[in-house]
Amino acid sequence: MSMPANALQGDRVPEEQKGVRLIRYVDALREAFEQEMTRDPHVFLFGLDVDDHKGIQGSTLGLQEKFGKDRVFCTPLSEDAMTGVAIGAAMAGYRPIHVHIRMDFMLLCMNQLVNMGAKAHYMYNGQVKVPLVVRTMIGRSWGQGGQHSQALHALFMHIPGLKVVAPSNANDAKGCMIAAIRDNNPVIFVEHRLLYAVDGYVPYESYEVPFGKARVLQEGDDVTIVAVSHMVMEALRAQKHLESVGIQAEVIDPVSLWPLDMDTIMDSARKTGRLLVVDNAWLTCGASSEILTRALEICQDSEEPLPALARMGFAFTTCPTTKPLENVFYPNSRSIAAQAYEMVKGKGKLWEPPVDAKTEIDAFKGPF
Amino acid sequence: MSMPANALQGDRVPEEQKGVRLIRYVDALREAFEQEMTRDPHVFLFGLDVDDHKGIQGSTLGLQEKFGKDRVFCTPLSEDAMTGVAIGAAMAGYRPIHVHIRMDFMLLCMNQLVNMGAKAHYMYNGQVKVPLVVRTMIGRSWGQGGQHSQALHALFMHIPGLKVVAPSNANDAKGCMIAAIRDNNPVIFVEHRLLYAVDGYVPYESYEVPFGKARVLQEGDDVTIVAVSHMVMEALRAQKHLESVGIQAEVIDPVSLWPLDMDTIMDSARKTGRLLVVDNAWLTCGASSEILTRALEICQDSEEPLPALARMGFAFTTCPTTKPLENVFYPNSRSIAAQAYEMVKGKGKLWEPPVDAKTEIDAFKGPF
Amino acid sequence: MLSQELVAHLYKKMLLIRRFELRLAEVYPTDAVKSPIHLSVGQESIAVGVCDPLAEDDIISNTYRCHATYIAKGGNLQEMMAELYGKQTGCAGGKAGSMHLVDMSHGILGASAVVGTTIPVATGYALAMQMAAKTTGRQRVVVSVFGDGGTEEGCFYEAINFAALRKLPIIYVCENNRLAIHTPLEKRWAKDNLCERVATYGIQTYKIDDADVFKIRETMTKAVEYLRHGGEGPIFLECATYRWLEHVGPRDDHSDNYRSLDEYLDWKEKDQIVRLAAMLDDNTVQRIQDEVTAEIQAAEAFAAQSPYPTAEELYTHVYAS
Amino acid sequence: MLSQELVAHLYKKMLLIRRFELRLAEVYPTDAVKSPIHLSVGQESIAVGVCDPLAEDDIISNTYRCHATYIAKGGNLQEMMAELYGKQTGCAGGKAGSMHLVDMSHGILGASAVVGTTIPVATGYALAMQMAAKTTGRQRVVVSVFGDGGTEEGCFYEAINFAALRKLPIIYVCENNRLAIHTPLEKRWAKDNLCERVATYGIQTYKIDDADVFKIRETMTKAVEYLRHGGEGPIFLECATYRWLEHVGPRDDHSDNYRSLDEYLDWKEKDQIVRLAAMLDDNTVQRIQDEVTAEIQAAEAFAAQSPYPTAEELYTHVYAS
Ligand SMILES: Cc1ncc(C[n+]2csc(CCOP(=O)(O)OP(=O)(O)O)c2C)c(N)n1
Ligand SMILES: Cc1ncc(C[n+]2csc(CCOP(=O)(O)OP(=O)(O)O)c2C)c(N)n1
Ligand SMILES: [Mg+2]
Ligand SMILES: [Mg+2]
Repeated sequence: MSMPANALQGDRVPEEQKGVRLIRYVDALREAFEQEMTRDPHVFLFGLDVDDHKGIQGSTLGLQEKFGKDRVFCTPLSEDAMTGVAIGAAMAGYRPIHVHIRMDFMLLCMNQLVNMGAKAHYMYNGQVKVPLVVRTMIGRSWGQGGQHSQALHALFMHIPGLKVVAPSNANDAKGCMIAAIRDNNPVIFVEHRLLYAVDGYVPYESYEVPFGKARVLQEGDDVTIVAVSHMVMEALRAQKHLESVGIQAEVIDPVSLWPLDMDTIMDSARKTGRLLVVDNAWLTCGASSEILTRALEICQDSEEPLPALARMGFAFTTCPTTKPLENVFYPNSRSIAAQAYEMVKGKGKLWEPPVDAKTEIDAFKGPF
Repeated sequence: MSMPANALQGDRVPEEQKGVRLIRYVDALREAFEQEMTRDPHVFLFGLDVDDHKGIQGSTLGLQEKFGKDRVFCTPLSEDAMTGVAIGAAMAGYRPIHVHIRMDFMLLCMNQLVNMGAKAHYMYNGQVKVPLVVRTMIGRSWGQGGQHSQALHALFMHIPGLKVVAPSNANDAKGCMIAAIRDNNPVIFVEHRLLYAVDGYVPYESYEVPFGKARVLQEGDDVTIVAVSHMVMEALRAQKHLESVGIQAEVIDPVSLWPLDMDTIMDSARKTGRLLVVDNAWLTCGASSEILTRALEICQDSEEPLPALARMGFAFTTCPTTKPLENVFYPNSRSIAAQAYEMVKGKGKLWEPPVDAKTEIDAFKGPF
Repeated sequence: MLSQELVAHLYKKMLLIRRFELRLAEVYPTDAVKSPIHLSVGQESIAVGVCDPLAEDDIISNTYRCHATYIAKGGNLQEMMAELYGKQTGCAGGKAGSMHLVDMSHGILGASAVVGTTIPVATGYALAMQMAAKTTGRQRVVVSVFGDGGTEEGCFYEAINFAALRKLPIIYVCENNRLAIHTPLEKRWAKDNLCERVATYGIQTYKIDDADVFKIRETMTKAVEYLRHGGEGPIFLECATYRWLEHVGPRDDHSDNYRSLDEYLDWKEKDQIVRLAAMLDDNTVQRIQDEVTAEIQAAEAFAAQSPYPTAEELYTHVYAS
Repeated sequence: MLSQELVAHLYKKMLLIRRFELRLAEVYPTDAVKSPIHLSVGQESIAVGVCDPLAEDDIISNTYRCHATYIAKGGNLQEMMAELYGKQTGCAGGKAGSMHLVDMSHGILGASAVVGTTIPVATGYALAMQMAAKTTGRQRVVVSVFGDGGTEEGCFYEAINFAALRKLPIIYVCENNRLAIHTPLEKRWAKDNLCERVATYGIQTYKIDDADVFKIRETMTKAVEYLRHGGEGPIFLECATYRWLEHVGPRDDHSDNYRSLDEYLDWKEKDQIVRLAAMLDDNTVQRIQDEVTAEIQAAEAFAAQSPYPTAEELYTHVYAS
């Protein structure tokens, strides 16, 4: 079920492609809105700050001018009720895109999302649908700290009725957004602040990146690294480190966390015999525990040998603001490479990968 | 790290015990409040309906009369702010017990619990503590339906800074509540409506059941069943079914879900070679995936053979109200026994256990 | 002057609600209805006064105490009874029960058991109706009903602020029975002046304190007409009322002594069903009573005969295709 | 008549805040401060007027825009600067940064980056202070400061209803700069009459629309005295003000054209720091400016010299023992 990895990170030029050009993740999102809002008059976009001159890091710039104040508008600071408003409008046949500038703020609207959004179609036996997109951003760096850096996708994966996607590159950002807008269910659309400025090859035309299909971003025979959201960038860098010592890592981006494409992940793990999941979140009851448990269940069911399994993610602490502590809070290309190295070479085999060139993390400047 | 299982379900008489008597789970809770409020004037209890004539199924009856309206009081319907109020009072050195009559309503106060309660001690570098108990009930049966039956402990296990306990019997209900009240962290105290009326032997005196220690409720050599909250009742019934066909199941109640006592679970799994986790919740990114992943990690680390692993829990749907569908939504003693049987006897070996005598599920009568 | 026709019409609606619910209370001990029932007995005039002026394509939204508005808005009675019985033919296939009644074909948005939740959802529906009217030319109106307790949830203020800001075609109706479960208003509201507070959002407010069905209907008729024809919403209506039976379940719980019997007796005197019956001739009353009885019996028979859902239905409608 | 001493005292506090923040803005491009700074430049008179009447054991609570109240309430300046530098000696050991300043020894409750969150928390602290006063005999007072945007969150209404119900010793202060990030009040409030709305809870309200530091201080002095000596809370204070710089970061962003320059110029004329300086003799002004400069330099030196936390500190204080 793997998909051709034909439009990836900015530093990977696709072999033969027409109708694409290099644009930023955030511009790819903007294009998705523009194309979908043009196509379907029921699509509208709202949330705090969507119509100001910064336009949600540029992702909503110009949309109000083009589609009017009825279809693009800001709201009061009322996340809970505004989520209910989005759900109600969705029940009425509209397709709202509700924007949160931080995933942390979604804790304010869990009731609407979980008790109404996720359940309405089921509880009312199909009498209503809730075609809702909830855009939400994970923050990082420059002292965002405990309340502006959380990645809470596991909370949503736990709930039947919700879908969760977390594209890591511009191509998937556009395609997943279009798919999310057309989906008849509430989709939690997880963006990452550090990905916004990253370029990728993106088709001009409109297209859907279907949910439930993982992407093999890099092939390799020695170890499978499944990475989520911004950790895909770190995993791709780790892959390069590993290559330098002769280890070929296969890097997989699940793209959609729920539905989850275990087939692609297992195909790879069978080949490499090693599966390392790097979540951009806490581990406990997280996406990483789910992926590992599913791997386990699949192997047991088919009585095949279990690959070596491991997971990495945020430290089990609140995210501190100061850089030296933030640095150890997150997995990075070097800690990922070291972990993969040990999985390949054997327990206790330690290796310190070289320091990366300047990354999007270093490049990020505040205030926010 | 296992604890002596000296005070269990009502149908198990402890061998030699003084100073205990058989009381209901709900009365054990009430006794914990009374003893702790007598001991420490900083403990107070509040929430919707705590002072009405039904007294939260009896668990708070008489407390306002005894401790006054300053220490036992009801609130407006404002879960979000009331949780903040509890956190603020806790920061000021008080020990609030905040009551929610449904776990589903905690979705309204996730922001306060996760963004403030869980983080304050860390984010303010130890300058404040948040000694808060959040009582919350899982509902079941008699048409409670999608919004009155959720068990959301996994959402809280995911968050650093919170503790989560889910006692399944009267003795643990009292001891865990006392421990929770004395704990200097926010503790999510998970109760289950169907356990309230179940009797257990409970000491008269005050005692703590420490967090992070699982209980072996029943010893057995063939399969380990770890069961959460009300599923402990089902697992104990399943154990009896299994015994009737010569299979000895070891039944373990983690009691506290975070911190989690993997030592006791692994000791048992090593002995039986089989570990079945039965959660009283959804599976995806749930307590069951966490326990299985930890088991896997431990075995890989120590290079020991992996036991057979499996999990059961709620169907991945919203809970329907009608009985025939509710019956298939939950695991039960028979489905648990059948699963354990297959783990012991080999894949494809099916067995249909006998029907139980009348259980607390059948005995439960509405309206709520 | 009130036409006999109108009186008969409103009488029948209120009677249908009351008889239906009292029949439920009667059946309840048999466990045929395994659902937590929040009855509106005594409060029927609000549902009827509120829903009568609505067109079929207008929308009503409510909480768990939703039998009355479901019936008043014209929801299918047989499907309602079947839902309460947990049957496949129920308005939600047996998956929802009493607290989540829904009938989209009659403009009845699904109810919710979580207090307050439906207020923003109804508001969002009104936003959609405002958008839709720009192309259809017809302004459909949304009514959001909730209890006094519902106004204590923060989302109520968030929702009405937004509705007022966007001038949405929605009417908020607070059924103020001064109780949240057993807790009186005095223990929950710092001050009893909801209309005054809501008015600070620039919202038109109306307060009706005797549950007079004609007053409620008239106020609603004007409000609906106003919004239908370009008037700027929202509009807020607070209706005092009294819950005769227990919060949830079939019992009269006055013996539990958490509320005053005098108040009950006062409200019984204002009972709109008795009042309207007295305005009609005996034959009409009899005819209506018979009709109502027959409808309820038919609903009961339908529910009883209907099959339960099959186990596979557990997995239908988890995701919409 | 205002004593010169008082004028000098208030002037110094306001100047310390402004100079500290402007120095931050200056340092910011060096990346020494890797923290999102929400400056209060232009708004200082509120923090100073509000905090001056408080005793050391009274409590102030605030949002992410918390530098001004931290300083005005007497928070440790060196630890504040060290916190902004991410140093181990910071008021929160470098774990909190600009948005979560805290100094419990001076009654400064930890600030929060999530709008609205601290309002209920402060309310709970006031509940505890009300309980404590019954044994200590001394009523400590809590002040909860938030922006105009904070009043749009439902928890604000939930909290003030509860505070009014329990008559808590808390003063709510809304710093109304009419902006939430770049969004003007008009796009967020259905109607601009917050005090009127709050009054419907039976809460005393005061509105000060020129940011006059003496007026604010006097209103607060009366409010604190009232609550200290058995008066029933809560009390609500709305203070109009104007944010001179960008929402977050060091820049003057008037060139972004989302707000009117005229308003800015109007407010600059009301600048309390200029006003109070003019009320003092030149020597005093000079002396105070020198003191302020020295304090800030000392804080900067302290911050610069302090070590960063060690990696192990990542795992301290996850759980309290
Ligand atoms: C968010 C939430 N909190 C608490 C409850 C429990 N509860 C169910 S009904 C009710 C009382 C609601 O009172 P009101 O809104 O006045 O409606 P009424 O029952 O009087 O019609 C409460 C507290 C709930 N269902 N949802
Ligand atoms: C719950 C929440 N929603 C959104 C944000 C993003 N945000 C940060 S500051 C701000 C504006 C708040 O305005 P106001 O309360 O008036 O305070 P001011 O910045 O003007 O002092 C917003 C929307 C947030 N931090 N928290
Ligand atoms: Mg009520
Ligand atoms: Mg503001």
